[in-house]
Amino acid sequence: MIEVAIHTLVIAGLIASALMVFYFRDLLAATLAAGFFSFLISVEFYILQAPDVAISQAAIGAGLTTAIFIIAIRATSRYEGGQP
Amino acid sequence: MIDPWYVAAFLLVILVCLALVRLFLGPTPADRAVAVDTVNTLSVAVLILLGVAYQQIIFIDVAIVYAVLSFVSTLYIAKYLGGEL
Amino acid sequence: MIPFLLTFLLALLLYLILTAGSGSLLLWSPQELVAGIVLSLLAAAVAKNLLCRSHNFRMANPLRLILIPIYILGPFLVEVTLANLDVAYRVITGKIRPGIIRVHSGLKTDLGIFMLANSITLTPGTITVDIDEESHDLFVHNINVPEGWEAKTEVKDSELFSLADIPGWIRRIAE
Amino acid sequence: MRMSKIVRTGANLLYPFVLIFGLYVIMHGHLTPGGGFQGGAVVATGVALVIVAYSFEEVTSMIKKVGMKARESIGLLLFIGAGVAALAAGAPFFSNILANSGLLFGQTVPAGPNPGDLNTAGVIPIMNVAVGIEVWGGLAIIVLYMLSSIPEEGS
Amino acid sequence: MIPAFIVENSPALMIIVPLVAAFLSPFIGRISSTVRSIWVGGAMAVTSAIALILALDVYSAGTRLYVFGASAASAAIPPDSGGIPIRIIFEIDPMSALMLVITAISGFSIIVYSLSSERSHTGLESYYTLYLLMITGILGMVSTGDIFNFFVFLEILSLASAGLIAYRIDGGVAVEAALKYFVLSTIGALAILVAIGIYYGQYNALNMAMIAARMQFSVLDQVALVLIIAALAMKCGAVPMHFWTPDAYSMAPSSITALLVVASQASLYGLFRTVFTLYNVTLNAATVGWLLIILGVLSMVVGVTMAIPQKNVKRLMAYHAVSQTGYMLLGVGVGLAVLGNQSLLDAFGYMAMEGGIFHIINHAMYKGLLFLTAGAIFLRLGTYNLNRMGGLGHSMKWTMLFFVIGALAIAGIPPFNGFASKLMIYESVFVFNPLLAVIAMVVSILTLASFVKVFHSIFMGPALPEYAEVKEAPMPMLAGMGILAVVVILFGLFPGIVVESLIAPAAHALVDQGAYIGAVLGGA
Amino acid sequence: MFWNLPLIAVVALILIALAIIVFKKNLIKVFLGIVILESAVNLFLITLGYREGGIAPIYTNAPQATMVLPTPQALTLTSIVIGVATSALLLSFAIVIWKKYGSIDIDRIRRLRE
Amino acid sequence: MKRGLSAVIFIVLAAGLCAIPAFLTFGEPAESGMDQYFIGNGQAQAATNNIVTSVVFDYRGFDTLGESVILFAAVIGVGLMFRSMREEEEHEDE
Amino acid sequence: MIADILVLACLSVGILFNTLGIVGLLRFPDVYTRMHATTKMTTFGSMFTALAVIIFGAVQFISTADSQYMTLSLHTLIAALALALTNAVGSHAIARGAHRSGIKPSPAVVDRLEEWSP
Amino acid sequence: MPWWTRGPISARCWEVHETMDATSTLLTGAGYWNPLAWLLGLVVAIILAWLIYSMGEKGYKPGTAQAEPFISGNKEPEKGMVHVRAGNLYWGYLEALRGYYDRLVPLHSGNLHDYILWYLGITALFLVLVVIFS
Repeated sequence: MIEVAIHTLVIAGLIASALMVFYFRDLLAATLAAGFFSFLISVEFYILQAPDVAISQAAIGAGLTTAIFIIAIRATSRYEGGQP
Repeated sequence: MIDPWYVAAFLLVILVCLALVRLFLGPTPADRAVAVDTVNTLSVAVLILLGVAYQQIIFIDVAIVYAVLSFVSTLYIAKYLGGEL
Repeated sequence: MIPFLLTFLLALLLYLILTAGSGSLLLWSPQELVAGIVLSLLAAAVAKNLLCRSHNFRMANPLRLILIPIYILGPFLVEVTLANLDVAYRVITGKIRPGIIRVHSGLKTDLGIFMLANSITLTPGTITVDIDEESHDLFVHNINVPEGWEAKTEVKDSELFSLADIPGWIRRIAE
Repeated sequence: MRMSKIVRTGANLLYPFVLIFGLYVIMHGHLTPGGGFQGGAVVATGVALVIVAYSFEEVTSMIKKVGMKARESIGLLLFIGAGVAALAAGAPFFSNILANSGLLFGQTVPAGPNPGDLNTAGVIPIMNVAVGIEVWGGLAIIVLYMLSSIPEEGS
Repeated sequence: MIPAFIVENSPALMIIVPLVAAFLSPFIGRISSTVRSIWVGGAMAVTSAIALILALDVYSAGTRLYVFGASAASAAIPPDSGGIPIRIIFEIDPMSALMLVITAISGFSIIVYSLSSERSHTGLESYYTLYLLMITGILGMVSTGDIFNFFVFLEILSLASAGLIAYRIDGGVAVEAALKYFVLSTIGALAILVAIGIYYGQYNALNMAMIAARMQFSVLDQVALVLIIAALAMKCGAVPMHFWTPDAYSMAPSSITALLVVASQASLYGLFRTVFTLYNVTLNAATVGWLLIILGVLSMVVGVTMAIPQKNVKRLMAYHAVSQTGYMLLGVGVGLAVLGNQSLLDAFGYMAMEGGIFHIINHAMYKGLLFLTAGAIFLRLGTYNLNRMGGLGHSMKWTMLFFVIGALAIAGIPPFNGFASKLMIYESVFVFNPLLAVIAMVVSILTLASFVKVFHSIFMGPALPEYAEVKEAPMPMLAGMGILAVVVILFGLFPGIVVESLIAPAAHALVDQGAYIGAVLGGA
Repeated sequence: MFWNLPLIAVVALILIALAIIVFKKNLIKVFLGIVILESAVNLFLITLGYREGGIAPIYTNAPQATMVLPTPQALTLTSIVIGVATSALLLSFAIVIWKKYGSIDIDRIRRLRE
Repeated sequence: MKRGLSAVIFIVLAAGLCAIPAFLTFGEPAESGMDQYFIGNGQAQAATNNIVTSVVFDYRGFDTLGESVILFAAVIGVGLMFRSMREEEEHEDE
Repeated sequence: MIADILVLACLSVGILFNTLGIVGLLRFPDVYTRMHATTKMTTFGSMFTALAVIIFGAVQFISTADSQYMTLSLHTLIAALALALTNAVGSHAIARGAHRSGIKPSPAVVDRLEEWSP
Repeated sequence: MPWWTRGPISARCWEVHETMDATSTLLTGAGYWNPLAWLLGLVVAIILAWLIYSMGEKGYKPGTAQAEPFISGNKEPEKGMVHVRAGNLYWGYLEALRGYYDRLVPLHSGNLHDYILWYLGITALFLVLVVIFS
């Protein structure tokens, strides 16, 4: 039962962070929310007994995707639609 | 008897969800970065606890990867915030 | 050559810790040992320039290496516990008096300043915000600046810690 | 610009650790969670750690793009070579010819629960290593390329 | 004559050779550009040869299976797995073989062409690498019998082609085109992945034959069908999802555009494979058939009408590519619409499908030829703008000849191959529904009109003073175009042989789901 | 019924991601949407392979129970690599477009039309 | 107009995708013959303890080759975007 | 039995500190003070949960002599050490970045860093 | 029997079609198409045309005033100006179908969102149609 509760919470967090990506106008914040999303989905994979995938997602989502997104934001612009 | 590992993991997941609030509210990106950093730390604890709860020793490797690699994205964010990237 | 050897040994140590318990008779099975040596050689070849960037092999002294766990388990743990109780108190009551102060430390080596900065970050209500790269002075954000410190331009590093002589330990390890 | 001395020293200390941990994950792909891709990603993230701690000029002198490209191609060639070796041995492409053969990585595994042995799985560890090398080079070079695109200061 | 080793392992070698060449070409390119040209051209020639050998084998000896990692198909279907193939199986039936032939011919002639057309650019080693990867992607897509493997090759193809579309940055415009293409194709590929997940969740199988054997056409299967059809129709550029096509085709280097045509045919192949092999009669054939027909008619009409006012010659040709795709969808859609009814199928269904499939190969040839001539003109003039061209017939006679061959073929003028396939489509579709045939003919006339315009404004008229020093295109480019032109003429002169030997087996293989399943699972 | 929650979450995530892709004007935001879409599809695949009370498909000394299905995990690994390759290429496109156009607003990246 | 249309599209897509949770059950795969084979025989055939690895590299090794090739293609593509070009090479047709 | 109590105690302490850290994260007024709460307390709390696992593993190892429990303890130890190191460095980096990006410590009695210019 | 055991390719490539009509007739449902026969007709037509051409006016001499263009006594315009550029072709056609084009061309707006929406919309439409009709 308590596993179900953990599951539910993680899924709620997933949906909330996805909505945050939708909501934020600051791209850096959106990227952070996407990073958060990556962490949570990695935990979800972990709970669903897929440690291989969880490692992949952790390494890729937590480490590299965020990094290259931030580099891209640095190379372009930070705010959606120019300066805030 | 409820497994204490599960209970601990559950409580930590609740804390993760609370950190989400700071991620949402945080007025500056630095606040959000702090929230994400906190979540990284908590996630490692959650992963370790769940690994023990599942009685799967090999799951701890995931936690190590997580502990080491989430640091890198934190550094990228910090470097960008400091205008050094 | 020395950097290569040092990195190799460190990597091998880590690998052996990671794979401990693979053999039944010894702690490690022979193929794990072979793989560990090969992989450590590879890692050493790649990372040798980074680990010993300063070409300062003071840390190769085993005595200093033994001091590190003693330091972590002894004074550092005490300080961490105290600091956490302190911050817990402040979280609950909300009494804060933050400020950024400049801390002077006589440390010269990179590792020394690294350890000091991390100790400061993890211990007494303080976070290292920045570092003066020439003089190795730290700028420390203090959650509760004691009365009178805001007037001082510089604070001695040992004044930050209440119980143990953390900077002394670090000096003993890294200098 | 480079980050502060503390971060640089931390990166120096962590880099060998990340490296050996990634290699551990690669090597133990057939026993524990992980494998070539995951370990390669861990190692590449270690490279990204060094990249973020130092300035771009320092990084380009430390990490050569050509070396990373070579790593990528060598990894892929090794991987496809492990498949072609099966062709040469008279089996179809991608056959696991070394498994249970008693040669390198050719030990048999007892059925059921057991902690596993490094010396098993035939060509799978070789493929793991190949993919690991490839991913190491590939992801690191992606970060390097992206970083080289950042405009100069003040523009 | 040919070692049995090569023939037996040709499906694997066909993938290995271009891959190895691609992995090595960045380093071989460091030696010298000549060595690189020889290396890449040789690799492509070998690949084409292997693909042709495989195709010949399939045409003469029937469907070929190749199991990766096990010596026989039976080893891939162990009894205790519930009869599900556990390994990746390449299944090359005549339809796949036809696509292999197309890819081999186009790929080889285009690489001969690009040996000189791209000479003045930087990043050539990446160009050739991605080119070979694209070829790999197409070959894998058309020959695989495993649906997830299909997805993987689709992604290889779309990544490589996105990189190549952006090859000439062109002040960012090419990158814009590549971006549009790639975003759309990523979303499409993810839709396909969802569909694969649905199949997997229901049938626990990834092998196409196995899925086909167990297909029930439940609601989930319908959702998966729609996801796959929409994604693949988008990727082959059917109206109203064709918007990326003119952008990508016009901004890519000409040689790549010619290959992109083949790539979109491969997507079309995937569409047909899904509809006919995965679903076949379980599907509500009339509905899906009519959907394909409507897509086809829309593609024909919108494509050709949008082509007429264009000023950029490659954009115009790209719209024609959309329009020609419509013919294929129309032909095969008519075949699909009468799928359940054997008498109608015999009466005109097979004919329509043969027309549509014949059009695939014809289109790949003549549209490739046309894009290559456009590239030759661009190489000499430095512009694609029709308004600034004129009088090139005086200086580029060979190019003009090839252009005329291509233009007449695409317009369906008798002795060329376009006419043969269009005739088959007209006749059979007329029996099915006269209105559709009339629309097809009108579209054909408009195509002719638009190519008359292109021909007139490029080659006719007096020699313009600004292009006084324009020379003929270099020899390798002419050779590349020449191969395609010869194929166009040969297919036009001997349509009966081609239809009998290449097209009809493909059409029958497509319809005959039982044979496809039986080849893998043994005795359907 | 309650246990179908992950699948419902997958649907919700796919829809949110599509909404981000369709309604947001900034290219980087769109790419974030694509990343989320990819993750959602991966989650879908993993969800398909889960068996209640199953353990990870790895033989260790741990007590053995039924194992979850390994194939979706293998597919997801491939799909994650494809995801990172895709996002790298897309981001490089965005950077080049920024350099040449001075904007990554989708409404302004439209030199190719008609 | 456009927003209304897109709302309709989203509703229809949502309805279509809701077929997934409606007809598939979480936690109980409808069939598992293939995977049961992997779990039962993967350890002996491929001599691996990690069944996922044996699927990734042995039974479906060809997919893994494709995956590596995709990464390679992405790297080449990124390099193509950031190469240093000659002046006259870039050419923008109006 | 004692071991169980010890494990439970460690877990409780860990969770208590983590909770306090999150409360601090939500409650404190500016970035730096929040960072005080999170860095110290979540690191400390996570260390304690890790310590619980380590104790559990060690006790099991001693009682059953099964080497996998030693692996558990060692891996957890490595994870905890990595956590401590990366957390300290990471929060320093964030603090530095925040200060460089112009976020002032809002209630502050003194700011020596502002006056110093390299 | 595998084909490579049966001799060289070139010999067998055609053996399947031995029985076929050598003139390569394409039978359609309503008739047939034989390009060789048509080509024969074309050759005959060309010969006829050449015959008619050769029976033309014998008094024509190039290079004299006879061959100069007659433009109502005006001076002949420069060569480059004579060429009708592509933009001017089919002006009437475009003008006649103006309403159609005014609707069609704006669809190609160059906006990625529109393109994605079209794709999703077609997916949704197909979903409705396939689910309803089956």
